[in-house]
Amino acid sequence: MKKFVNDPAKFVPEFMKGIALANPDLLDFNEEFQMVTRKSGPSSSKVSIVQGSGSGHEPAHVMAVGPGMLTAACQGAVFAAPPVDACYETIKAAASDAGVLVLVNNYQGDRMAWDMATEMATAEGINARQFWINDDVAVEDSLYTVGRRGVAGNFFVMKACGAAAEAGASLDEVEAVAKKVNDNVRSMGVALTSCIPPAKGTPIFELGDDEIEVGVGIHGEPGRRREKIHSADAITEELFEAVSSDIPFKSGDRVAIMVNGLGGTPITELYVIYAKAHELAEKAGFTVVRNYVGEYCTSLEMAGASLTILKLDDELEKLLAAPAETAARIF
Amino acid sequence: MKKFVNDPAKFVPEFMKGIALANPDLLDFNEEFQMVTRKSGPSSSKVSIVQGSGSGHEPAHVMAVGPGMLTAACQGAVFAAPPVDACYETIKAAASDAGVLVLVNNYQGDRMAWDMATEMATAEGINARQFWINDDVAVEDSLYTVGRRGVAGNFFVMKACGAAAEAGASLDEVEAVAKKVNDNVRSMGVALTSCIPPAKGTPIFELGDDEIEVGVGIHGEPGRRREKIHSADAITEELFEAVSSDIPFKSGDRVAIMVNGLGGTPITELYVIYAKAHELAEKAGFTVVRNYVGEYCTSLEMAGASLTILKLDDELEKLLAAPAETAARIF
Amino acid sequence: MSAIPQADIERAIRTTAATVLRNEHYFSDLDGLAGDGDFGTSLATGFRVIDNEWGEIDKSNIGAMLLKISMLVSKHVGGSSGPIWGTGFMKAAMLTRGKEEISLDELAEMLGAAIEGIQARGGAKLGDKTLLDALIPVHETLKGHCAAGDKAAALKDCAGVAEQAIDETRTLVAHRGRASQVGERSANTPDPGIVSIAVILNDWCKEFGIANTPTVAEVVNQPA
Amino acid sequence: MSAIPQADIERAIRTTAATVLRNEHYFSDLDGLAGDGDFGTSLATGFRVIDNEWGEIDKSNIGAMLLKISMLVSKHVGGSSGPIWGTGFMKAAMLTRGKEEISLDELAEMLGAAIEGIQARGGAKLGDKTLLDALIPVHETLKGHCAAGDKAAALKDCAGVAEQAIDETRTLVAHRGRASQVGERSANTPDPGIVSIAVILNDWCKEFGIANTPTVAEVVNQPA
Ligand SMILES: Nc1ncnc2c1ncn2[C@@H]1O[C@H](COP(=O)(O)OP(=O)(O)O)[C@@H](O)[C@H]1O
Ligand SMILES: Nc1ncnc2c1ncn2[C@@H]1O[C@H](COP(=O)(O)OP(=O)(O)O)[C@@H](O)[C@H]1O
Ligand SMILES: [Mg+2]
Ligand SMILES: [Mg+2]
Ligand SMILES: [Mg+2]
Ligand SMILES: [Mg+2]
Repeated sequence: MKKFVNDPAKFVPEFMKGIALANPDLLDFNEEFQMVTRKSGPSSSKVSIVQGSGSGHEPAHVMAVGPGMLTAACQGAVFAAPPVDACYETIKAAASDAGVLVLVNNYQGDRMAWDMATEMATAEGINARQFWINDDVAVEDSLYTVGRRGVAGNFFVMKACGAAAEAGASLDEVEAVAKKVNDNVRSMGVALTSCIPPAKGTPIFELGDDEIEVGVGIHGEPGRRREKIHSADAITEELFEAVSSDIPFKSGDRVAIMVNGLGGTPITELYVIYAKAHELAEKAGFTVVRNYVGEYCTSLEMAGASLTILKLDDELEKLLAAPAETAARIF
Repeated sequence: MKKFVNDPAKFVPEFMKGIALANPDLLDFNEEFQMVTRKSGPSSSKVSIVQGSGSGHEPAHVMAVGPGMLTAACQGAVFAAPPVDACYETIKAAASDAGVLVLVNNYQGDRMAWDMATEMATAEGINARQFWINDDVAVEDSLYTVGRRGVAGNFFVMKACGAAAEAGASLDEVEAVAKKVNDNVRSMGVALTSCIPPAKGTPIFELGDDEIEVGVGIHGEPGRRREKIHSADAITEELFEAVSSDIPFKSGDRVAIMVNGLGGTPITELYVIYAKAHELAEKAGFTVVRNYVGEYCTSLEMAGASLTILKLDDELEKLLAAPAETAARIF
Repeated sequence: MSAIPQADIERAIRTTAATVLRNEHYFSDLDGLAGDGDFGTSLATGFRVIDNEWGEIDKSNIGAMLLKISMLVSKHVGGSSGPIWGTGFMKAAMLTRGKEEISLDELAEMLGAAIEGIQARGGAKLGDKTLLDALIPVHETLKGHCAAGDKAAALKDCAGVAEQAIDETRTLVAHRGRASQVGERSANTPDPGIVSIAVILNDWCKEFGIANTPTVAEVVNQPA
Repeated sequence: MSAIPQADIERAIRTTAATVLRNEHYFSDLDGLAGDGDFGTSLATGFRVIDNEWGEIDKSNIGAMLLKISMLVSKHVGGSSGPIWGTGFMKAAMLTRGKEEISLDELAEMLGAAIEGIQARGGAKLGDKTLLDALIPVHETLKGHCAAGDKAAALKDCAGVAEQAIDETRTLVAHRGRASQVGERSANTPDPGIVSIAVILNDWCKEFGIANTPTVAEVVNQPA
């Protein structure tokens, strides 16, 4: 295992400390619960948005905390849902009179933890609600899930809900935004390599030197099939077909396209995929009005990428275009 | 070789096409010269800034074109300086009455190409000047260089010069900014793995399973030494010592710190390094006023990182804080 | 004679902690065969705290103690195991409030309540290849011993039944709802949750001096 | 009898293009031993265009033709090779403006001018393990043949001298100014630029029917 790691057991709190030190004006970091909160705290008149899951997917989710995005987030160990208490403390830290929307990617462990935490928070009088994200078209059921998995489409749910909350939407309205995004977003990924959780020290699955896993999950879960590697264009066609055929996208639709890197793939390769995806989208009669090429939901150092398409309407376009400030930044 | 690539010979124009398609309002792409220019074109009253080198270092340099950063940039094949004509066309595309500053990382191939191009442009009456960046403290002379190499510190030169030009500084003034940044910025990198240029198809150098190359160049050039891998903290200490001891940094200095990923290292590991670097900087009495954690100057999919420290003054702080818009973005 | 004093429950919990800590890597490795390899670490993180804080844990009665255990699990165990084990201890705690000893009947009720809670929490059923495939037959066995009231015989039989569950579920495709196309990776691997139950019960036998000779590979091969 | 008609220079250039294209991967592999493995590809990218556009290249005289070659190299060859080869062709072109044949003397002057230009451009000197370590002795050899004027003998000797340069520089540390601590990787590898000159001269011998038997491994082993 070749990584920048000290004690693998401290990997998560150490990188979270780095994020906190790098963003002192934006974030507060609570080491006990591996939780990050907006420095400005929740606003009593605005809905709070929280999320949390196993780590290893950064910048999701703790690097998505900030004005216009999440109010708070917590991280479990690598690929392990956070403990119930951390989820509960995160909801509490985000508590607002306007309510708390908990965005959960659809994995068994995360759902159970947030279920319990939401019940506990509700018992304490906090107005908290859960919403499950499940944008991955690769497989119906998978390791760790009943139903589809939540993957990079999660970014759009956070972004749109964050913008709606910032604009003063009610809890019902923000939940409706989450539902609209989730109903209109689809993703599928492909892995070129496996990845090594620091505490495990060995690859999470094995892939032959010339093999790729099409439809891979962000924890290395099996996808649709294993294939011999082929050209970037052919892979992009396969992803585009799977993603775009899953909801009734139709010619004339305005869409956002995301090409998400899984951690070990350089940005240039993502742009090779984007070039083809953009071409296919235009051929299908879509108008690409927004695009996102980079790392949004990763799987440690896995080489690979996922393609996400989101069907837009005026409301979503406006919400995506709204400003947001997070630890994920360039300048 | 497991990559998202079609014909390796077309890798560079294909990813550039992706960048162009993804940023239609920001950039124009000229495939013949593998050149990207600001959509808005050069301004006759503002100094233009151009750069170009071999590709494989993205987001440097073509993804750094845009208001507040570069006016134009061109890319050679992976790790190969662009042809002279491309450099010449890039200067021409950026020609401004206020002059053109050509920022060149100090590599033999790049310097020769930009030398010739600048001569040609000057012969045509364009007021163009070159500035060489050489922030890498690892080795005095290296493969492809006489003197030190230019690496991730290049970002700060581009950013500060871009902001100064935007603010209306003269060519002399912008050149003075370049010199000030270059005089006050130092970097050193470490590689955990090699990388594979698509056209080569095999790793550019070999590194044992438990070995790291300390002081590696961004084309895989040898560094100071090969070592057994050790903890992230120990590696960070080594980088920090090398970088911070190279110029007379002193207690009380205000600095910017960059932890730059070389392409295959996940952001979380970069934050583990940042946490330690920040601690060491504070211990040394520096005040860290800006930080940059992510990918700024990569080496394809190489796993590794570099540390850059820039000593700030009021002018540089203001220039770094100025807004800029590039193809490298999150939202 | 079938009463179980609080001291025995305390011994069982401390033994469980020792078992989980000793098997941290082993359980994670088993989870890595078809899953994500975090089961052992997740569980050990919680039981390490239980072990370290043992002196301070409220032991005024069995229910108070189990409630505290449940809280420590909720605080420190991540992954699916946190909610599952946390819910189990919580349900058991609710039936033992104020009690300083329990009968075999009550023990069976506690386990029944834990099973119900886990099912409500995670939606798994018998045959989904989860630790419920060990807990449910263990519960049945325990109920069958209530009338006779021989604690030692009950524990020994429960350990045997849990062990069998490893083999009986080995060839099942994990987990509930998991589609067949992604099943191959788990089709011939033991479920780590089931193994953990069998190993714990085997260790309880040792702790209480009850002769029990494991035969299933995963229990035989656990680190000593 | 020592005059070289434009037709021979055209043949030499076309042969060079064929040599470079045939050796694209081989030259890159050699560059990969201690460098970045792009030498063959960079050079081939330019010579492929020269080959494809051969029909349209202005051949009104030697100088015009070499100027066009230089421009195509500047346009299509990246890396260090672009400026080096581009400068070389440019300097040679400047001495042959309007000429339709040249003498051996003039050929030697052209090469001398190219060498000077390359040195001015990149600052390398004899012994820095660059293609100058082939070009400079070849230039000396060529000058030595001017008086006698035997073109065939001159070319054969030049090819031999270039070949020797591979072996003579093999154990040098590349490149100019390269610090010793980073030198090991290149300390026992041939310089690809030197090899390319030797291979090209050997192919010129073949093209012009001059018997020449290479003995140095890199020339012997080039792809047929
Ligand atoms: N829904 C469920 N109900 C009961 N037990 C479950 C359920 N899901 C998983 N398990 C048990 O938990 C074990 C895995 O735990 P762990 O590795 O902590 O969770 P994760 O699968 O989230 O990584 C499995 O071996 C199985 O026995
Ligand atoms: N400064 C120089 N002067 C002359 N020849 C040089 C110089 N630098 C490199 N070369 C030659 O160019 C060859 C490498 O070319 P190439 O691979 O295209 O460039 P790069 O080193 O930029 O990748 C070397 O083998 C050497 O013979
Ligand atoms: Mg897990
Ligand atoms: Mg090169
Ligand atoms: Mg697990
Ligand atoms: Mg080279």
